[in-house]
Amino acid sequence: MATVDDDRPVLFSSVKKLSAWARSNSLWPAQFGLACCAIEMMATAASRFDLSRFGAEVMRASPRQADVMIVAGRVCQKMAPVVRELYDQMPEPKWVIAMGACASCGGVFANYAVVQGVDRVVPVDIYVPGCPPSPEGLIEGVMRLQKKIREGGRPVLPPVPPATEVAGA
Amino acid sequence: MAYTQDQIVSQMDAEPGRGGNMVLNLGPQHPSTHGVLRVKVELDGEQVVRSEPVIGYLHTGIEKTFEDLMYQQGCMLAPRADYVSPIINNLCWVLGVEKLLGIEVPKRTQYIRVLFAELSRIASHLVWLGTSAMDMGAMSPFFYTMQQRELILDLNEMAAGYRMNPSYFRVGGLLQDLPPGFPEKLYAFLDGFPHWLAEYHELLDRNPIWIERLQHTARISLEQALDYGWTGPLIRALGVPLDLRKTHPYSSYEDFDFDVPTETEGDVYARYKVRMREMEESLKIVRQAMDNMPDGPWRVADEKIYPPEKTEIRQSMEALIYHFKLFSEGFMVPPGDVFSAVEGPKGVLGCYVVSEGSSRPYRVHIRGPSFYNLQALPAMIKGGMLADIVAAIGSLDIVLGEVDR
Amino acid sequence: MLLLAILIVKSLITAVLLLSAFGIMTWLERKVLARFQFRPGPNRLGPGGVMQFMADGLKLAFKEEIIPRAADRRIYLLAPFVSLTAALVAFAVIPWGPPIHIFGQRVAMQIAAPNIGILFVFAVTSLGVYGLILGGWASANKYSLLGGLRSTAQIISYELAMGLAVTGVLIAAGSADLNTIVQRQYHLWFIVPQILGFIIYVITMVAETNRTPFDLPEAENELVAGYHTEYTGLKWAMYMMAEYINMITVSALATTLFLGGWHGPLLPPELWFLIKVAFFMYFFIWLRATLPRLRYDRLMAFGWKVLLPMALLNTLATAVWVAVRA
Amino acid sequence: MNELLDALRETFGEKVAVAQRIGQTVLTLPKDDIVDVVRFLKEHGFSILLDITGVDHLERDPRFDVVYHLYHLQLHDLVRLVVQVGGEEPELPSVTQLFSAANWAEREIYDLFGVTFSGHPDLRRIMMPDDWIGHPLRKDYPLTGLGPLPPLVRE
Repeated sequence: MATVDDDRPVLFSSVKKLSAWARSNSLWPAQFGLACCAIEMMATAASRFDLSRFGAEVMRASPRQADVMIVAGRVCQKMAPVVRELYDQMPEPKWVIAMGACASCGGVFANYAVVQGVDRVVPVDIYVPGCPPSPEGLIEGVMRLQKKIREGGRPVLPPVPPATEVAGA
Repeated sequence: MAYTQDQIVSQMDAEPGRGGNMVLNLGPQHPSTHGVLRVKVELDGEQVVRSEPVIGYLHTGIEKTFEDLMYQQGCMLAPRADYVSPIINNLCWVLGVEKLLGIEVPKRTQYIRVLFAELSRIASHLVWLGTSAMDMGAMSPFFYTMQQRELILDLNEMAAGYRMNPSYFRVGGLLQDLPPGFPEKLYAFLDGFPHWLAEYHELLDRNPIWIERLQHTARISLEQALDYGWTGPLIRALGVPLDLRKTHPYSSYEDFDFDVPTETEGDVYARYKVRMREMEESLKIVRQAMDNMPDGPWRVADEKIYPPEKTEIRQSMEALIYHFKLFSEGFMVPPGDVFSAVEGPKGVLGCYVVSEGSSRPYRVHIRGPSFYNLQALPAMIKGGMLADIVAAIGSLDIVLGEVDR
Repeated sequence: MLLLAILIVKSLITAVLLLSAFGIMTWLERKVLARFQFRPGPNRLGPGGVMQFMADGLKLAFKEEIIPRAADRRIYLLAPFVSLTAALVAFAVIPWGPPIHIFGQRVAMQIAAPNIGILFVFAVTSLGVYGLILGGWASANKYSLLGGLRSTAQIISYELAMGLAVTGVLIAAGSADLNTIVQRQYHLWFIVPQILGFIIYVITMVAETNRTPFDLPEAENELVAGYHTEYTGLKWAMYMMAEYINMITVSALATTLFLGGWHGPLLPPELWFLIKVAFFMYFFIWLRATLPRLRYDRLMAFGWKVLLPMALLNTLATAVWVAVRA
Repeated sequence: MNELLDALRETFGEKVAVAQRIGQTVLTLPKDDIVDVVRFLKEHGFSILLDITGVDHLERDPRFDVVYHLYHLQLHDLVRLVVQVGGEEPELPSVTQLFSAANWAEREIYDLFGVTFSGHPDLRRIMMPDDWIGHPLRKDYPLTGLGPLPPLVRE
């Protein structure tokens, strides 16, 4: 459950708890699919797996009304600026789930066309493995995101060293 | 390399329309472009004056990656081109390689392949039906179709251990034989599905709004359709009974009794009717395949192509060597080129394979039917309403994975 | 003084009830839709997921508010208020029960009882459409603009038919006061003699509230989100509230005009009123689960070529009937 | 089918070489005749242009194959045309005036192989972004691309 910072006033921490509760239980995804994983995302929203149990079935076509971007599938070089723009259009606070191997690291497509992980374009909160992940996997990802929100937002990451990576490394 | 705002604007900016017309950018993120298609539309009020589909937002470099992998590994790659009917892509690839190798798989394997290919066709049509109904604003059919599709995915999972993109067919055979308990589960699906098909008809066909939206929408003439290289249900909706399963039977399709449904209207409603009837025909084929399933081996005997059984590897040194060679080096394919074509759910699915004699293909090209079908979009929606674009895209049943590859 | 206090209390109660009804409605809609589609629907928060709307509302309140750079700032901010205010005010004249007596005062179960109640509802609901068109225009987004334009055209085409459908009831009741109309239905609900008017009214009420199959202004599959494409957080929620409260208002009006208002045996009249309104709300959801969307030109043709002549015919027939009886 | 091939030989003589490979008819022809041969085939019932693609034979001169597949609706037969092009700026005539289907396919070959088609109405990149450098499906183009990877985005 939510952690309370001891040096914060009581009212502040309970507001924080309340907002975390609301945000984590109302994660509306941006309706936005790329490839194979998008079909599994549809299956997740459909009757058998029913993402709506977590209040997360309200797929918003407009990124302005979405809370979480599920990057479902491979992001290619031509699409990457669009993904970034969609992310920028979403209002804060926003989260990103990289669904599947391609979105997480390029997957089998270690080639010129595919961005080797969507984390080179937008910051990612949850990586869901699989090619494509099963709907249970995506639901697990959503639940972990809920947990992450309740436990206090994004972890603090060490600063990124300047890019020295070389293609194909 | 961060993407600057200017770059984004230059990519997304549309030129202004002529004479006060509005230029609208549908996509690449748009609820009804079935992925990442982008259509630039010039609108006069709600009427389409001009349009241009822009593709490439899902260009995966799949053909280049093929050249880097061994033939057997290609079985994993092919399904990711058309991920809505992955098994049929899988089939197209293995048939091409087997033709180059000059081998023929046993009858049982062929029947199992037919069985899964037809299940995959039904699954693909179900996705099409659900999403295109959703495009029209009817949301429930999507849930009803996905529910039945789950049952097909269950069968995939049972046989191949994988729901989507199962890569069940391998060069020279299958991943494994049908598991025990499979026929019962399959028959349960076959018995239940016609009821659901009737439900879909009930929900949609008796609805005047549905018929009004579909009839006379996005029609093109037969000449235009041939000009654009249309195949599959789209051209069958124009009265041409082109079906490779009948004309060039592959994988023992000649043993099966089925019809090729056609319509003559060539509008969205005709395409809808053709696909609905195709599902019934596929159902017939699946039942025949299961009923008449031959016994016998499910793989070729040649252990230089298909790895030996695990039990054999434990006992025989020779089998171990074959196994090792196959998984480290692969099998050599004689030089040559072949165009393997199968009837996909969207049209003629082709796979052009060039071999230079090594264990990796020299060049692989996938002829995605959607790539050619989609080109006709501007001709289909010219003069129509904004809402007709959505209907037209839905009726084309495109999968961007095979358009952009 | 007492009258004023009662009025304020009534207004507050109505506003709070309407706004919470909006919350409950969103939850109910998701639940009922889920049932239509063989799935459980939201069920994690509270019994049956009933707290879901609280989480949604709070989340939207805590959300960043974005105003597009190209937007017309003032109008962009004003537009959702126009919609919501119009929706809330329109409900003021709907009677939801027979008058009661508090402190010796006769208190009507409605905020205001003008003798032209029905005209008031029409006037105010047509103001609500300004919120849509202004919001669509001020967003500086092509989808929004198209959505706004569609909503204007749609409301204009269907408001006429709606007005004419109601005229039949007014002629039959001989009054434009909603309380009188309800009292005239003590013996016979107007749905029986005015069945044609009722059908036309129900169709137009769906169109007026932009619900499936008439949800063209926000047609998700064509216009992304229509007029509210660029709206975020609370301002977007206001549009949603306006939509749902409008649904409640037109349902309440349908109940008042055709289903005998609060009349009913055994149960308390307020409950009867609620049941009848709930029936219409269910009808809205049912339509959404079943029907595809109409095309724009078909929608206009249907409004002008089918509904309007039918409504005219109904008015004429009613007038003749009343004249002959008199 | 055989009469058709005989007619083809009569019209074009030695320029078109006919072969059978794995049960498929393959015509090899010089690049300048491609429009005439495709027109001839279209007039004789090959009414669907199934596919156009390219193959890069890096070591060979001329370097590229452009491969056409046409389908005959009545005979239900498939024919493959292979055209070799090479040189610094490989170019061959476009068949878009015969088949609209060729439009995107030729753009794709231009984009991915750098083979240009003269007479094409709208020869732009189709798969890759407009400012992309290089032609990815050429054999001398590395699989993982040319540029360095962009850095990770973290907040």
